[in-house]
Amino acid sequence: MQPLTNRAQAVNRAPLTWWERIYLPAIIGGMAITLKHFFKKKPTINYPEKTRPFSPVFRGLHILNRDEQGRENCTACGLCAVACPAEAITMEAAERLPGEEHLYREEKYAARYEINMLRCIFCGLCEEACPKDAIYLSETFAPSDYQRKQFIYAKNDLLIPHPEKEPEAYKKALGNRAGKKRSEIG
Amino acid sequence: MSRPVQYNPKVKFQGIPEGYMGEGFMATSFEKVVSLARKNSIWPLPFATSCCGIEFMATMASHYDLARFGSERVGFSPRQCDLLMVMGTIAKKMGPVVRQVYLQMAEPRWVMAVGACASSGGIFDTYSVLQGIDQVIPVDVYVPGCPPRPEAIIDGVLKIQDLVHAEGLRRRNSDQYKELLAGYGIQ
Amino acid sequence: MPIMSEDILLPEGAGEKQTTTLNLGPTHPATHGVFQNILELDGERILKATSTVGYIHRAFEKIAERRPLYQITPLTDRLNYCSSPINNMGWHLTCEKLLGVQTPKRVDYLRVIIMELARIADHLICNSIVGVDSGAYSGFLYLMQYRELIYEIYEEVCGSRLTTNIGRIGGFERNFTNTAFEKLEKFLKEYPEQLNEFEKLFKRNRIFMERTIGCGPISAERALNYGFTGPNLRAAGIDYDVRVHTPYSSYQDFEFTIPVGTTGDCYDRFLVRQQEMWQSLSIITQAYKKVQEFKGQEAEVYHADTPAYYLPEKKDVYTKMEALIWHFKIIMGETAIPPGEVYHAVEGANGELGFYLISDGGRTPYRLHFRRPCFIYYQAFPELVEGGLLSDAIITMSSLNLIAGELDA
Amino acid sequence: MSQLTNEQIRVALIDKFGDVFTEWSEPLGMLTFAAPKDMNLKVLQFLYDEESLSFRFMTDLQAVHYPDRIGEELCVVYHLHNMRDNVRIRFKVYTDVQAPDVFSTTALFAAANFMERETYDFFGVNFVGHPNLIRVLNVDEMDYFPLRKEFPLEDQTRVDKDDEMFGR
Amino acid sequence: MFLSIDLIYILEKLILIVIIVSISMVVAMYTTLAERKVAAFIQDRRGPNRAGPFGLLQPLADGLKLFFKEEIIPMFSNKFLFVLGPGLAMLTALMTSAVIPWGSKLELFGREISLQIADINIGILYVFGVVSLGVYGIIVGSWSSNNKYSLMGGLRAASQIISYELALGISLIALLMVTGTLSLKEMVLQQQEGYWNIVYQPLGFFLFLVCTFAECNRTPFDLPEAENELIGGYHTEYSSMKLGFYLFAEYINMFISSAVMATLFFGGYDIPFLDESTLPVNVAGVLGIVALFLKIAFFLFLFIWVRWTIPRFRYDQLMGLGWKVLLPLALLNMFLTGAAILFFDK
Repeated sequence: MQPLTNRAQAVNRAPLTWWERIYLPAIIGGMAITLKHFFKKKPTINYPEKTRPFSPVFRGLHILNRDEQGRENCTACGLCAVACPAEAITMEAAERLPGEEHLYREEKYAARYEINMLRCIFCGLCEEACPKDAIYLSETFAPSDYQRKQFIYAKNDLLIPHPEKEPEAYKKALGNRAGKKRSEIG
Repeated sequence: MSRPVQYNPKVKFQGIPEGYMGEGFMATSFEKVVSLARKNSIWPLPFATSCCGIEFMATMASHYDLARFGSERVGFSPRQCDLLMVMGTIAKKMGPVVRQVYLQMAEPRWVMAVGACASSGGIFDTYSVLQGIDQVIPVDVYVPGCPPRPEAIIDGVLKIQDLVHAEGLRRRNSDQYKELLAGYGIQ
Repeated sequence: MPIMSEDILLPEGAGEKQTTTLNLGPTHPATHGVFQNILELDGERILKATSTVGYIHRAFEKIAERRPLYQITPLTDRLNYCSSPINNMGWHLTCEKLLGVQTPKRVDYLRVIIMELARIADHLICNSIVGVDSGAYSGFLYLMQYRELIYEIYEEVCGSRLTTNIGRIGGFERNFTNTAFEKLEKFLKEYPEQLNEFEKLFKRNRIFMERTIGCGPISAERALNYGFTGPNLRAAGIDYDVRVHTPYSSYQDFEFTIPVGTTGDCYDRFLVRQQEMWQSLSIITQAYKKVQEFKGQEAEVYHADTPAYYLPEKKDVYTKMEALIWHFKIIMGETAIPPGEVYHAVEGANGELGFYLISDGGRTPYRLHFRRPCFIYYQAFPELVEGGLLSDAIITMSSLNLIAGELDA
Repeated sequence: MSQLTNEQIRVALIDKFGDVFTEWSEPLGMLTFAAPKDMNLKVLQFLYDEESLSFRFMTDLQAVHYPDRIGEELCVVYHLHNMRDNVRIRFKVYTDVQAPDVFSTTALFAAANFMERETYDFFGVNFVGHPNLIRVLNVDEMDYFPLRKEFPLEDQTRVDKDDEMFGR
Repeated sequence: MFLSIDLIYILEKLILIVIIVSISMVVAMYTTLAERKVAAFIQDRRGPNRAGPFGLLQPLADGLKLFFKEEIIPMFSNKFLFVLGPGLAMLTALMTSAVIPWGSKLELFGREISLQIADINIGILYVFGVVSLGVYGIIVGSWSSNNKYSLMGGLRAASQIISYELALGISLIALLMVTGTLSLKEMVLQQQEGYWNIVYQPLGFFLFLVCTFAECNRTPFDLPEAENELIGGYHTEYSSMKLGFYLFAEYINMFISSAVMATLFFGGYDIPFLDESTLPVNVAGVLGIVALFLKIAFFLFLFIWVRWTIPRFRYDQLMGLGWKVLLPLALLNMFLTGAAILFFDK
């Protein structure tokens, strides 16, 4: 068949020379390479003791955000559940009652918010879909466990610690982004 | 679009379920030695069907090196392995094969479902995919993620190690275990 | 206690049969998961092979009929999971073709960088697995270290390592960070060295050459007839490359050659993939240079200006009503999709990865068909291995780079 | 590079077969047409053999289910490629879902083997003359053709789903 | 005379046997660890390091685990042969150690103890005989497994060992022509006085080395096991300690082969550039053992190093190499040696 383009370039398939035919040069060359690696610095990360830095946009375990006064941001609009290709998010909305303004930022809130981590594929579409700055994926990977029922993460497990009641834990959740203003992070 | 929060500090973890533990304070030191040995010599059988298998390769490779836990002798013969790692989607066509492999393994055997597909079917809630391998074989540890990072897979292996360590020598003869297997129709 | 022969029920005619039937797979280590091959063996020579597939059939095409366009991206991740970005981009390009979205040059070049990285990640796995299946394991781990680096770049850009879900219709979800470019530079600097070393381990090693030369060959005519594409077709001697024939994502701006083989055997496939990795490296270098040439406002462009399909910025969503409405419309999949049908192909790591999308104007595709190169060329497998030895079949299988996810969809 | 235009292909086809073709269109530049289903093999053979056309590469073959088009519910779509001139065409045949018989093209394209099996598997199109028309992806015991529009996607045994609110 | 058996002599030999067998076992055990560690280092990894310091307890853990694993004997297999297989493999692997001179001698409790279990004058023939028996373990096990992969592994092992034994034997004949003795002890003594045999027989050594790789089923000749082709080859169906025996036998074989190589070509317990007779007997004995073990360690490392570097042959290529290359080379070597001896002796 004639060439279809003018960019074809045949690969080098030269037959073996006599020198190469006696097996040894390639074997010895290979052994030299492997010996070189023997003395090389190992890139291994001793995982449980040391961790590899995750990228700041890593898509791990979800976290439900609160605002500075500790009110939940989520308004139960349901966009995350719609966007979820795995249908892993279940939520029930409820109206905010008078006197609950310190708990919820919007008039509606998620009374129940569950994510099935075994279904979740960590695609990040929920984070993208959220119009209320409420759900984020974090740099924590979801830990393994022994029983399937353990993987339904309820609202309690997902909410970020309260910034006033548990300032320590809240700070930990913010990580090294604590102290930066929202606008700086963008 | 970077995010204002970084970690979820409230990761959930429940201890080893009942029915696994050794004989409590009755456990002899011999039993302890054996479970210690088992713990450090878990030979995995990678039942890698799709994406998670690729991450398992990364777990085996230089950066993560599963060998550190004594688990690098990846056997492909079910007779020789201790840990069945089911990685990737198991379709209904594959289900009987997984079960067969499990049956061929020698006791004590453990099963780890790696990734969303093996654990629950993941996004593939379809007519052709088994919604979790626990429909055909008992699973000891589930690793979420699609696919899980190598760290998460190692975390799963560590959980298995804890389980192996805690498990009594005689658990495999217990009524509870037999009941579990009978629940899956395994003699 | 020896078992008497009458205790064992033999199949009809087993006594006279001079051949062995061997079941290779689905859990055989070399089938990389999920292919079953029933081989009829005479000694170790394969007389007849019958392949069965479908062990991880996941009904992608059916799922796709229930999902708005952007939700199909995670599905495409799981087609050829060794190079998911190519699938993602292929899908976005298909959508853009249907929706009539024009992407800026910078987006094209960034896409090219990501796609070529994915091609390298895929080819390096394939080639090193050929090494593993021929018994040499170390080369595999040497190259895997650099795949980690590629994954780090992905992670920096999109937040995930393997199933990337990278890119959106119209561009990327965020701009590349400096860290990503630094890692890319590191990769460009270190990888060629390692690739050279890998070639030294295998390319002229007589044991490896004898294992692969003449193993699973296919002629150009047969390859075409079997619908081979990608490196496997090029190894047979046909310089067909979608990137050159129907350039997408500004591939026409790059200088690269198409490596072709002559006999289509495993060695040719190995060499073609090896050469393609070098070509990819050169394309990435060119693309990176072009990306760096964008200055000022232009250097911030990472998506097309299509408010109907690309999500508005988050801070606008929080504050502006109009942005919020668009946001809702896009997420709910209510933005207008023109009815029509489109076939778009990209050069996937395994060959022409095509998307045939029929839209009836609804929120989801009416029908979406993936042209999966693996699925099409796997049917040639029996023809490739018949007459060879068992070991040949295994090398052939790994050098075809069969990816179960793509094959079974 | 491309000397072969869509118009030429169209003229060549009409010259050869007369006016049997329907649905001529060019969505996004790709020539698309449909033919009566008995003629599919003849048309493909002509496209393959004719030197000026030489569509010798079968890119893709699958089917679409249109439940609303009574009498021609199933549409088998062929994508062909002429690599020399780099032209692609799309060719369709329609068939009745009650008697979905279409001639198999395996004799012409070896590539069609699995693709026809897949189409049979998904839609139940009966390819007459196919050497081994059995299911390829699904289990052999399956008694329906899952990609037809009337069949549900979900696995009916799933128990952990609870999304009445967003019931899809 | 006949009845007055030297009981202490028997005791001494028994103790020696126990020591040597257990040393072989320990060395084999730690060779498994070494294999894993060296493989890891070659591949830029760390290797097992959780069980004990630097993973030193890893082999113990593996052994203990295998010991307590369920035994599965497949249906439709010949149970007697199925159990016999690994036992035979282990036994033959250990038997060879009897004729290897592990050191010169030690003086303990006023007795002079020779560090060789049996100084039979046809030592090499014994080694040959036992090594050829070794393949029976594999064949018996593979046949009785009633598994096609196993059977293929067994067949490959049989044909491979038969083919390479020829070249091995002929390469040794050339060596024997140089040394003029079949006793291993005497060969070592000769080398202690003169040069190592490698000087006289470089080609012979090379052939011997290659054939030893084949005899031990090590890469590039590991076709009987060939993970990626035959899953586990002959031991596919084995679980628990029977598998352990097979894996162990391979490492013991490696150890013994290294010892044989060191003895035949590298002077055994001879320390280069040192006149042992100037040292006290015990010091010389201990140093000799150390020297021998260092040589063995080098060969073991070589085994492992090669395994993790090069790909394996295909079955027919392996046969071709054995019959068309190694055998003629061995014959040529024998011919040349003969000619040289004839020439120089005159």
